Amino acid sequence: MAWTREQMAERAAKELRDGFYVNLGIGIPTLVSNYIPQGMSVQLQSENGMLGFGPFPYEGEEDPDLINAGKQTVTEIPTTSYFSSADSFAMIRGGHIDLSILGAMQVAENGDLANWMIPGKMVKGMGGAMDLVAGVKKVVVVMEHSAKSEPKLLKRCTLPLTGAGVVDMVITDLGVFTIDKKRGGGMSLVELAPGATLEEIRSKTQASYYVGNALAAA
Amino acid sequence: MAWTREQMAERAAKELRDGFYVNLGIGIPTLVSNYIPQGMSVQLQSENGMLGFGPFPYEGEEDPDLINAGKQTVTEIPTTSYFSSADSFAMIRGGHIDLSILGAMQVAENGDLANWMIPGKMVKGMGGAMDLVAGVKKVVVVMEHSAKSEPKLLKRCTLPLTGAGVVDMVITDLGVFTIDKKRGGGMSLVELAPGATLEEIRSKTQASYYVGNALAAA
Amino acid sequence: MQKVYPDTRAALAGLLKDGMTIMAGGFGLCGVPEQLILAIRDSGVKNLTVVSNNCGIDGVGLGLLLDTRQIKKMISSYVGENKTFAQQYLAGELEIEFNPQGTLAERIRAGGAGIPAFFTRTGAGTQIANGKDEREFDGNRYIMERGLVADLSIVHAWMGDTEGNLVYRKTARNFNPMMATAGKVTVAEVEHLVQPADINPDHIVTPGVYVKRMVHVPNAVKHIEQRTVRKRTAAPAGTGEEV
Amino acid sequence: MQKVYPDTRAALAGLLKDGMTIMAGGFGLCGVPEQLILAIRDSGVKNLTVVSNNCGIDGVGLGLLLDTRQIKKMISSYVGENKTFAQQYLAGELEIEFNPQGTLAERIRAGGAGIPAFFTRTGAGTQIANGKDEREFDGNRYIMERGLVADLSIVHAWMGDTEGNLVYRKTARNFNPMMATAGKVTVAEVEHLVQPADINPDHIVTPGVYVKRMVHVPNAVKHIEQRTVRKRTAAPAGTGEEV
Repeated sequence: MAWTREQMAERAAKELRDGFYVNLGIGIPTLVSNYIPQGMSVQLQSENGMLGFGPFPYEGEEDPDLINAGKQTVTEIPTTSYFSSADSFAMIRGGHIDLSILGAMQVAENGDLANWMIPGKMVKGMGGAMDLVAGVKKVVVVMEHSAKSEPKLLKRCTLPLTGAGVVDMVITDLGVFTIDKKRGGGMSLVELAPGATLEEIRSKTQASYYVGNALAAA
Repeated sequence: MAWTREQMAERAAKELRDGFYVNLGIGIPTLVSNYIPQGMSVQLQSENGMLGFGPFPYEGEEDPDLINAGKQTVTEIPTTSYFSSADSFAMIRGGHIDLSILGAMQVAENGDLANWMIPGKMVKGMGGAMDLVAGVKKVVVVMEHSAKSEPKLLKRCTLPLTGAGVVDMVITDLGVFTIDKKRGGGMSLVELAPGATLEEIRSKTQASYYVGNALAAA
Repeated sequence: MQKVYPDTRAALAGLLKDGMTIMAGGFGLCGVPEQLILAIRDSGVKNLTVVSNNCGIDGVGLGLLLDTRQIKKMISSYVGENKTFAQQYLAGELEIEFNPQGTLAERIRAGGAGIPAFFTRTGAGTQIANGKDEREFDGNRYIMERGLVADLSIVHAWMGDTEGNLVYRKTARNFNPMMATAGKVTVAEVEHLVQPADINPDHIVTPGVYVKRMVHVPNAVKHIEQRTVRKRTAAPAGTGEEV
Repeated sequence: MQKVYPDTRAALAGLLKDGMTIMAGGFGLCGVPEQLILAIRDSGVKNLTVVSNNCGIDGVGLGLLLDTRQIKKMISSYVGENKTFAQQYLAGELEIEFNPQGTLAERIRAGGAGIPAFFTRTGAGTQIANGKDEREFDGNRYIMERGLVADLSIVHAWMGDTEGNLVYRKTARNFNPMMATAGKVTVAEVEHLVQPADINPDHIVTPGVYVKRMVHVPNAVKHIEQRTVRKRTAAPAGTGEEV
C-alpha cells in the first residue's frame, strides 16, 4: 500500500509555498500542478521561455506557438510572460526559480543525480535538466523507490551524472528523504508512506541514511 | 586653411556606406550626421539602448525618456528600436556596429588610443568608449592635429589608454591617416587638407608614418 | 539597403557552402524556420554542422536535412525520438555534441555578444566538464564554456519590418533571438512583413542590425509535436479546472 | 502573494542596512528610480556601495545621497559634472570604481544570470586590465570580469502589473532590466500600475519573478540633463532635416 503516482505528486506539492516560481519535469512531476492549494500563488516556469502557464487547451484551441518544455500544447494565464531561451536559463542558472521537481534514474546519498543517459543505449540528450539541477534553489526528485528490484537510492551513482551534489529531497513511493547537500550532512529518511516499513525501505535502499527522530521512535 | 570642424565631419562622413550602423561620439563626430548622403540608409546607434534616432526634437517636444548617450534629447524615427544597455553593448562588443567615429586626446602609430583620463585631473569615467573601440568593426578618430602645439599623433601614447591597437583611421584638421592595426603595418598619411603641406604635418606629428604614393608624388 | 528577398531561395543565394556551420532557431517544432530549411534542402549543400536545440522529427523541420544526409554534425541539447537520427548516429554517419540546453543558449548569446568564454555551474562534476577548464569562485565549482558563432543563422519570426526589426510570438521565440545575433549572416523568415514604424519600437526583440536578409512566409505551416488537450466540461473554464 | 506596497517607505521597509550594496537603474537622469532614492535618503541608511552607471547631478537622482553623505563607494562608468561628487572624491570621502559601460552592464547581467565571470576584449591592454586575469582566445587578448550582484536593486519602469511583470519606455529602459535580475531583492517603482493580463505577455521585458516588491509612482517627476532642441522651420519635419 505504498504511494501511487498521484499520491507522490500530492506529497511533492507540500513543498510549494505561496509566491513560489516552480519548474516541473516530465512524468509524475507534471502531476504536481494538480495539487496546488486553492488561493496559493504558484507560477510554473517552462524552460523553453515561458513563466506562468495554464492547463492543456480545449480541443481545437491548440496553438503551435504555445508549448511547454515537454513540447506539449499549453495555455496562457493572466500572469504569463514570454522570453528567449537564453533569458529563461539566465532565470534558472541565476537562482531565481524556487523549486524544481523532476524524475531520476539514480540518486546518491551525497545528492548526486543521474537521469539523462545509460551508457550503451541511444542517448537523447540532457535537455535543460543539468541547468535546472545546478541553478534552482531547491531540487526535489520524485521517483519509484527501486527499478525492477534494483535500488535507485545509492551510495554512489553508477550512471553518468546530471549534477553533482544537487538533490535536496527525494520522494519515492515508500517515503521521503532529505539530503543535506550543502554541508555534507548526508541523507535522512523523514517520512514513511502509509504501509511502508523501516525494514522494507532498508532492504530496498543501498544508500546510507539516518532515520529521522520521529520515525525511529515510532 | 586647414579643415574646419564641419569639414572634418564632412570628410568623416565619406567613410559611411549604405546600410551601415554607426555610433557617433560627442563633439565633432556628432556633426557627421549632418553629412549623411541623401538616399543612403545609415542607422545611428546610441549606446544607452537605441538604434535609429533622429535630430533634436522641436522645442516643447522634448521627452525625458528619450535621450542619446550624451544625455541630449533626441527623436524617434520609423526604424527605431529600444533595448537594454546590456543588449546595446552586446551589439557593440559583438562586432555588429560597422563604424565608430569618436574624438581623442592622443593616438599612437600602432593604433593605441587615449581619450578618457589625464592623471592628476578629476576623472569623469570612460563611459562606453572602451567598449566601442574594442568592439566596433572600424574605428575612426576625428581630432585636432595638435593641442596647443603639443602633438597628438604619437609614437606611444603618454596618457592612459582607452584601447590598445584599436584605431583604423585618424582625421585631423590637416589630413587623413590610416593605421594597419591588424597586421602591424603602421600609420600612413593618405590625404591632405587643402592648404596643408607635407612639411607642416611632419613638423606637427611625433608618430612615424608612411606617406601614401599619391601624396608623395604630388 | 534592400533586405527583403522575393523567396527563400533568393534569400539564401550565395550564402550556402559545403561544410559550413548553420544555426537554426526553434524548440521542438515551435518557431522553426521551416521554409528556409526547405530551401537549404533543395540547395543540396552538404556536410553541414547544425546548431539547434533539437533536430526536428522524421520528415519535419531539420529532420528534412537528415533524410537527405546533408548534416554531418549536430550541436543540440535533446534529439528526442527521431528514427532517422538514431539510425544515422548508430551507423556512425552523424556526429552529435550534446550541450545542456541553458549552456547552449548562453553559448550562442555569448557568441553574438563578443564574449569568447564564460563560467557556469551547469555540468560541473559531470562528464560535460571533461576537457573543459574548471575554476572555483566563492567556494563553488564552475566550468568554462565557449561562445558559439555560425556562418549562417536562420530564424523564424512572427512579424518583421523591412528594416529587419523582428518580434516573435509566444514560445516560438525560444532560440531565435540569440541565433539572430550569432550568425555572420542572419536570414529571417517572417509570417507578417510590415513597414518601419508599424512595430512599436519598445516591443522589438531583435533590432534590424542583426538581420541581413528576410523573406515573407505568409503561409508558414506549423506543426505540433505533442497535441495535448482537455475535454470541454459543462461549465466554462473555471479556476477549479486550472492546473 | 502581495507585491504592491502603499508607498516607497513601506516598499523598502526592512530591506535597508548600513554598508549594503544597492544597484540603481537609470542612465543620466533617464529611467532613474527617483522616488525610491528619496525614500533611501529619508531612511538615513549609510556607508552604501552604489552600483549605477552615473551618479545623478547635484541634488537630483543619486546626487541626493551624495548631499547627505550616505554613499561610501560608487561603481559607475561616468560621473560627469557633479560638483558634490568631485568635492567628496577629492577629499577622499568617496571611493569610485570605474567600469567600462558595457562591462558594467554585462557584469550585472552575468550576476543575475548565475555567471560568476566572463571574458571581454573591452579594456584589454589598458589600466582596466590591472589585476585581472588575461587570456588569449583565437589570437585575441581578453580580460576576465566578474559577475556583480547587490543586496538590493531599485528600478524604474513605465508600467507594471501586480504580478511584477514590467515594461519600460524608450531609453528609460537602460540598466533597469539587468539590475532587476541582479538584486537579492528587487523593488520596482512603476508609473502605471495595472492588472495581470493588461500587458501583452510578448511585450514584457522583466518577468515578475524578478520583482519582489513594487510601488506605484503616478506623479514621477522626470528631469532632463541636456535639453537640446531644434527650431521649427516653415516646412514641417521633412526628410531633408533629419540627421
